[in-house]
Amino acid sequence: MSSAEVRDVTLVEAVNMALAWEMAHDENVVLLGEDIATNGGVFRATVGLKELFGFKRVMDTPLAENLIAGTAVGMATQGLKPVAEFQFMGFIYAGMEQIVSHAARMRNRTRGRLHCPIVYRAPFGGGIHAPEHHSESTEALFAHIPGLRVVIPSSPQRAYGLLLAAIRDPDPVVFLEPKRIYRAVTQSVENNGEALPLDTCFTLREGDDVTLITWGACVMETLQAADKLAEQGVSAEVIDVASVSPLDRETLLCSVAKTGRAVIIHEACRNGGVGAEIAASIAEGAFLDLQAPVVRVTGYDTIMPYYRNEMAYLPTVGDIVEAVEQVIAL
Amino acid sequence: MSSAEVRDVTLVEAVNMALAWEMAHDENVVLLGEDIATNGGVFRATVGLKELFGFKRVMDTPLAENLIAGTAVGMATQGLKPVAEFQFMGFIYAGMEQIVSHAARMRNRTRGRLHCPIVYRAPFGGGIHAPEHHSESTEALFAHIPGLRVVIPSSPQRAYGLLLAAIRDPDPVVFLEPKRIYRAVTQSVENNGEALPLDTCFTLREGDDVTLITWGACVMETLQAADKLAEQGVSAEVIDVASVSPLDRETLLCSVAKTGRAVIIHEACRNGGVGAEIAASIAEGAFLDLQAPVVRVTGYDTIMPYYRNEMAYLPTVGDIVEAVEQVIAL
Amino acid sequence: MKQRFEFHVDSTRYLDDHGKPLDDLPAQAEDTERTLAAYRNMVLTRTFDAKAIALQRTGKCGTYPSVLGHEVIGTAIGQSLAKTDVFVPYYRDQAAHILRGASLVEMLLYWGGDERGSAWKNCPEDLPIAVPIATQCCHAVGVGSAIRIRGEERAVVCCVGDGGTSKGDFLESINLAGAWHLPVVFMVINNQWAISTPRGIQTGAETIAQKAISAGLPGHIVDGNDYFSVIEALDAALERAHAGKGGMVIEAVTYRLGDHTTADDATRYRSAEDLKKAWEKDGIKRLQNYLHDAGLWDPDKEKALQAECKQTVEKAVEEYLATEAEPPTAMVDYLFENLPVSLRAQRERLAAKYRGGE
Amino acid sequence: MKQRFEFHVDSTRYLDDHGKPLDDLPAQAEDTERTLAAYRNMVLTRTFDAKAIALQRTGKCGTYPSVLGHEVIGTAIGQSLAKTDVFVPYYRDQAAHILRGASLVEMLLYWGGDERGSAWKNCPEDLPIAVPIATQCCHAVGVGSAIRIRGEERAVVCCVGDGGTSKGDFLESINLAGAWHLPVVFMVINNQWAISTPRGIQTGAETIAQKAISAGLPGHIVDGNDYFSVIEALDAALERAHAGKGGMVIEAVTYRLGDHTTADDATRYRSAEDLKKAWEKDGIKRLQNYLHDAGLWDPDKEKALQAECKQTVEKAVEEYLATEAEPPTAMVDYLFENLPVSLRAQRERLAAKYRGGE
Ligand SMILES: Cc1ncc(C[n+]2csc(CCOP(=O)(O)OP(=O)(O)O)c2C)c(N)n1
Ligand SMILES: Cc1ncc(C[n+]2csc(CCOP(=O)(O)OP(=O)(O)O)c2C)c(N)n1
Ligand SMILES: [Mg+2]
Ligand SMILES: [Mg+2]
Repeated sequence: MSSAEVRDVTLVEAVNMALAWEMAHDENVVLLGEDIATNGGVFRATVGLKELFGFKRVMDTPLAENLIAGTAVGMATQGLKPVAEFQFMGFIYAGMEQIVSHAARMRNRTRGRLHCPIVYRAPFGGGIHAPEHHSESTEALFAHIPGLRVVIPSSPQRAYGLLLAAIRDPDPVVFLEPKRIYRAVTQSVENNGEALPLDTCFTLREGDDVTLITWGACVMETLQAADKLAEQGVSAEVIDVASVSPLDRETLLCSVAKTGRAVIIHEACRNGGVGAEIAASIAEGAFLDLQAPVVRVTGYDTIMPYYRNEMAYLPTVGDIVEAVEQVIAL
Repeated sequence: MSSAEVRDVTLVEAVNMALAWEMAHDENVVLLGEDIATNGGVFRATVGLKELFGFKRVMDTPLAENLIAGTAVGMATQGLKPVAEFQFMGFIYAGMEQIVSHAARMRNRTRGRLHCPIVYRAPFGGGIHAPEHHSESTEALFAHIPGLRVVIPSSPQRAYGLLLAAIRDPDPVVFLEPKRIYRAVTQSVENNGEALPLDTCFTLREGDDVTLITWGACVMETLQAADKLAEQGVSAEVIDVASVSPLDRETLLCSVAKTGRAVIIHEACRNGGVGAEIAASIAEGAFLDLQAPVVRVTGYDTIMPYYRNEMAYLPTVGDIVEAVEQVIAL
Repeated sequence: MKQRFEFHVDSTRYLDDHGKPLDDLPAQAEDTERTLAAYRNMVLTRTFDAKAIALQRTGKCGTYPSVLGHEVIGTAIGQSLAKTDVFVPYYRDQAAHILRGASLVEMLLYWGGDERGSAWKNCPEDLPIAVPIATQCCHAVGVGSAIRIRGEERAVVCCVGDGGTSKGDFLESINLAGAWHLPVVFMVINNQWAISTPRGIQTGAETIAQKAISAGLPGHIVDGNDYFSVIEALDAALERAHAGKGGMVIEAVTYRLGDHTTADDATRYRSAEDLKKAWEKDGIKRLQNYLHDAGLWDPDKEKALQAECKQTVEKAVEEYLATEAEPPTAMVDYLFENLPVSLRAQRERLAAKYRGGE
Repeated sequence: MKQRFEFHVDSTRYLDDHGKPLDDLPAQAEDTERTLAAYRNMVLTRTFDAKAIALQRTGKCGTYPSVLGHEVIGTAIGQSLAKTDVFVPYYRDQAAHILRGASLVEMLLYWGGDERGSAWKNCPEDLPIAVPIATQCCHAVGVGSAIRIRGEERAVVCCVGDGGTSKGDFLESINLAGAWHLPVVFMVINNQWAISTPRGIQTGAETIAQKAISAGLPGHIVDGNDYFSVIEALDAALERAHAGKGGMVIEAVTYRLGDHTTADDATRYRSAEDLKKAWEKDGIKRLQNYLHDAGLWDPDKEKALQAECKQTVEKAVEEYLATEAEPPTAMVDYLFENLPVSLRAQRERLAAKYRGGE
């Protein structure tokens, strides 16, 4: 693995690359989860790592998410940097008590004596025609918990750089991987071990008329909507929030100060989603700049339907364009 | 127990009254939880009920919140109406998977064949000088879950009427009891089995200059702030949201249409709290009415400190007055 | 001063790999009608299974978990449960569902991505499939509690995989069944794998049945490919439960003959050899041999049964494929008993957007 | 064909209720220095405990869980653990903390509502108290995993109450310890109560130690008021663990002699009679009697020890009471290693609001 290697990779391959890099450079990095070793993960995110680093550092666990979450806490107090995989975000709930009550609190509780440099990885979001509970996007639950970072990459490059940052971060990170775009595109990624900053939004496209704020798989539809809007003569700034908590409000407010309009797009249901916090922050912090209300384009406030109707749940390019037309009209 | 009985009771006594009433009138209502039978609950909310209704309907469980949450689901599918107690909200997380993935979904999953008329009760909030994890107010986590109702009483009368409504509701309700005001005041409550509506805000005081929106124990400080503001000539409308999900946006928007200003007060940390959803909804729905940004007075985005510093975490009357002065100045 | 507390679990097996009795058969073997019905259900289940996989491969069904290797166990469950009992399945219980009355069409709808697949008109009290592993165990003890509270003579069978026995839900639930003396029979289907994770990684325990000891419940092991040992154990466990004598844990040992689901490729993590050996223990072939030897079965009967099963499955597939998707508004219509005001606008938006299909 | 799998757990006891040997004592009894040190620690713990309760009653400490009845167990834990081992406590392990090096002042700060009470400079690798019941069991196996990964000869003792053994965390964790062969000794402190819930409601199992069988671990029962049986079992378990032979579950049977915490009133749910009987088994008095009979103790020594303990505790209380609260800004300063930008304004607000104290 040379530091100059550049590869065209998908998002999930970039995850694998980042894990391999960091494991090679820091022996404290260990992986645990269901089916991650011999099978390489149900999405192949950890494929080949057991062969490179052995069963001691790539651990297939018994089937118990609470145990996975809590074992990682114990490991972390001993100076390991565990990267724990939840097979799907829909199965993270059994691990909530350990994540909320321990991973997020160990540093504070011990006044810095012990801390939890854990990454909790989980594929999230819908649109892959999977059974019930395989389509969750409940990032808002974790974003509300002080002491956690919640990071969501939306491209191979950001997956690589943000995962490296997450592993190196001395505090727990919930790292959610948009599985709908795990293999949607390839991007050339330089395998150089360079991390990207956490706590920072990424401005993917600059524009003057409206700020489109999104993260995860919806970045795809949002960029497509921006293209359509450009055809209509509307110049949209597109921001990938990436770190949904702690939130980089500065970048968002600066953008809205320029455009005067904001549309937030996310796949999670609307009520109490991360979009609510962003909308509230903008409405408060950019009150005098806003020329139209901040509008949210989101999933419905219901359970993601099984696959025959799941596309009807997800926000579409058309929904985004329509919302922008609505705020532009004001 | 006669239907005409009127008693001066505290909030926690009103909870007990409502449970007793409904158990006497509906044999499908059963209680389960830790220490609720012989001991009558650590806050005495279920005291005397085992004596009235027997161990078959008032069940001390083994110490396992996941089990409590999931057993209630199974009971509900058989037509029982379980009221399950979590001893403190800080211990509800182990029950998250059952609440989120099953109680909230059973009706939808079976297309109405089975459903979950469960009430998950938990004392919540800080300020009682208890150890770590005894001061949680993470109502936002449940408010974000489609299929759940989240109801929070803030007076003895509302505790009585809303708990009756919650038990009778055919769908799962997370019923959070503000333990800081469990015994703060007494109110005369008529033990007549009359429920109050869910999904409805309660306007506690009418006013013209600003809308103060709150729930739970903060209702106390908010009413005190409204008194102070009245002395300063500011007329504040005070709304107890009570059902934080599904949210009664109409009442909130109507009030803001009148006052042009809103301050939201809650004890939970700010980032991603229910206040964010309310602020976002008002900023969107009352955009043209707003004369000032919607401001939130909340706990800090951190872990509730142990008791020596817990009062420094909680929103104070002064904080609320200051926030109102700020929005009035605009 | 020392004191010793002793515990044990037994295992039983009646038929060898070729269907030859190893021992005196249990009383259940005398009921040839029931045994023949069991065999027919196993063949129907396997026929259905092959078709469902084929549908998935051609894009006509979603991810589907093959029941190959579980047919004997599911069939015995379906037979031993009384109509008024409650079945709490996991996701690989097709053989039992058929006997309980969940239709083949409903099963296809479920895996085909349609919520109506759990509407089960014929077994309205059975719990739907719980996808999050082992969570159904808590439901089972909840149902058992309701039965106990009401003093009914009913019982519950709850299925869970070997993987599922590592999760707190299973362990907490068997503990409650023991503490509250609940009429719940836990059927652990130990098929040696949890996706790619072999049984040996789930636990250091020699058997899974011994987990019952932690709950003060009896535990028992059966050969999951031996119809007689499974049905005998289940009949006995349910008799105990119906008589108010409490629950138990049965470990049925088998082998997952297929991939974990159609999304999995088991050749990545297990050997062709192991699989071949497991096929030699196949419980359907074994029962067929037994019936043959007993003069109860012949190639003509087999041919007729195969044809009949094929036809039954084809008919169900036709009906499934002809079933139109629900309107998208269904996604909000079953969330609460009554649509909350806050969802009305969203429902209207959905209705408008998909009027005539977008 | 039947096969039987057999399991057992043993219980040991050496001293009767009055401190008279019932049997040959274990080798540990020959180490009189260690035994005397144990006795002293028990008395110090009980002295501390009484004072902490008094402080709470007078408003100078928060809710506090009395250690009465646990002193023998905690002391044996503290003695048997090596300095380089890791202790994973629950909230009633005062006797062990003292030996590990968490100071009395720190303990008072903790229960007095000050996070610095877990800063433990002298035992920096020990885990802090985990308030959510049984959750620490998962941490213990995490620590054990780290030890195994690094190939170290260290071990972990993890405490949990009888109530805690019903929660998935305990059951999942012992299973992992068995599956991964981890050097973790689970010490179940069965004091018969979980707040108001008696042991009999937690589980239908005859013993708690038998839960070990579900995980393929050895289980053992000791009399928690008999210093020799506890220390022997712990020494042996830790020797096994250090030698890479894996973990085990020890059930130490005792009785919670106090209220659950100062917020509880145990007379509501248990009889004075039971409590009186339990006092007759008190492990401190028992060891005192033993030492006396062995000519190792006398009333003068007792008097001197009591005075010394009182003084030690008084000194700690003084220091505790003189410790000023942290500034409110501390609530954000330890959340992350570096204060996130998004919290800066909140920190400034806190600093401004409480400058000079509001
Ligand atoms: C809580 C949870 N975690 C993970 C998964 C993903 N998953 C689905 S099936 C499975 C393996 C289950 O194995 P086992 O219980 O042995 O049943 P089997 O599939 O072998 O019949 C896993 C890990 C899940 N559905 N639920
Ligand atoms: C997950 C969780 N649920 C409930 C509580 C409240 N609670 C504190 S101590 C306790 C009883 C614990 O009993 P046991 O484990 O036997 O320990 P003991 O107090 O007897 O030492 C309970 C229910 C808690 N702290 N954590
Ligand atoms: Mg399996
Ligand atoms: Mg106890």
